[in-house]
Amino acid sequence: MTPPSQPPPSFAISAEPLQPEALKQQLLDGHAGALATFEGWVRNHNEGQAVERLEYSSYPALANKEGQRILAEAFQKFAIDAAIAQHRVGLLEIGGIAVWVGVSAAHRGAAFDACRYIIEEIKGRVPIWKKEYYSDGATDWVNCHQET
Amino acid sequence: MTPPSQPPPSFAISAEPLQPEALKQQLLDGHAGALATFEGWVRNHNEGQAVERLEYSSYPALANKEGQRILAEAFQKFAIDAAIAQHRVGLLEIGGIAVWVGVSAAHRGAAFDACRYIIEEIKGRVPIWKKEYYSDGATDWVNCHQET
Amino acid sequence: MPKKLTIQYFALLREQRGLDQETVQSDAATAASLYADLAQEHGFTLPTTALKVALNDDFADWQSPLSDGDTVVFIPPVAGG
Amino acid sequence: MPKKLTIQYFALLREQRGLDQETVQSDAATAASLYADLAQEHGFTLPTTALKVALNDDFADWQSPLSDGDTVVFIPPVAGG
Repeated sequence: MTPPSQPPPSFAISAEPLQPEALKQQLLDGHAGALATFEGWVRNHNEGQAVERLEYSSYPALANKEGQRILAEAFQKFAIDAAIAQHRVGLLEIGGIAVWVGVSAAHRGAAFDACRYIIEEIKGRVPIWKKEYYSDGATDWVNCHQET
Repeated sequence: MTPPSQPPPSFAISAEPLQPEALKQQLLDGHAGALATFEGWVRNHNEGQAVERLEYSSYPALANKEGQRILAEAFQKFAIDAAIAQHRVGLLEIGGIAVWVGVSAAHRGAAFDACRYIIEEIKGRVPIWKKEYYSDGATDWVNCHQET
Repeated sequence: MPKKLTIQYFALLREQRGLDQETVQSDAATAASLYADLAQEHGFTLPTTALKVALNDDFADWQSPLSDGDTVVFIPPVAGG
Repeated sequence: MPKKLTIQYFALLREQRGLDQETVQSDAATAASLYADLAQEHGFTLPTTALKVALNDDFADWQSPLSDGDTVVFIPPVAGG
């Protein structure tokens, strides 16, 4: 009945396809009762344009640092047992997994809240960029439309 | 770019171990960008008592009907593409998966909201019961302590 | 005239009754009065306030009239997930 | 005295600059003025209001003074997930 020791925050940028099953196994633990996960997949459209594939790139040194900070914040804010988040970089095809977040906790409320917190913060703060390749041959860096 | 036809609500009671990976594959779809899942595992303790194993039983005719209603409500309330929920019955060991819910949607907010709605309603409304077997040999039907 | 009713038991009520299902002849007009009769006879510990009731496999009101041939299920507090 | 600064480029800025990294000699006192100089020289389209800046691999203020040997990164709007 001793609570397990808290694992270190585990954030990673991966150039290889993400492995949700293997990541989930790392969260299994006799203590936890609830697992909330989030997966982001490459969609076949964005704002009305047909997307053929996506390329994610990152600023690795700062992305890893900021990702670890986000996970550490989640442990501070919510009563959770373990959390893992990974973000893919490189070229992804439609249906590929861009991001995976999993959180285990004794109770489902904390698992959901922490999972959602982590994905929202990753999307808002971690230096990762998305370039979309459209069916008509055009490309676009998402969110970079401002002009000086 | 045609939205996929909406799949029928898919709720099931299963006497066999749940297969999260296979269920997740059923939710994959070129249209969806976000997948939120919830898994409930058998915990090794409940209210301070060491739990050896659990037995879930259901009232199948009404449990299936109510489960399908909950999924249909989720489709009404949230902009989601697909949803699956399954609940295990029978004897489960520690770490076994008691319930699995997965929701795919174009956007993550709807996926999270619907996933949480479905698990909350299942826990509150679907006629499924849990009997806990403790290390000291005692047993208990969870939530059935009221006396006449 | 007594009605023929099928009663299915689940969870704690199944343990306390010692069987899954029975057919009874009853004069009870409503599910509430049927449960009161059975609780007294078999020593069920759950009050109706903790239970729900289903008639013919759907949730029903405790005051719904019972008809000959109905299947009645008293639903203990659920605990899924 | 001019400072020697390493600048790393990512995403849209990498495309607009045409390289990943460069070392420059600059008199710019702050990251803000360094970006203004580079944007003019290379035609960067993103305004500083849309960017963040990192010094030596951590987020920094645009008005932080630059020191000789610093690594500077201008961070376009992120779009992970």
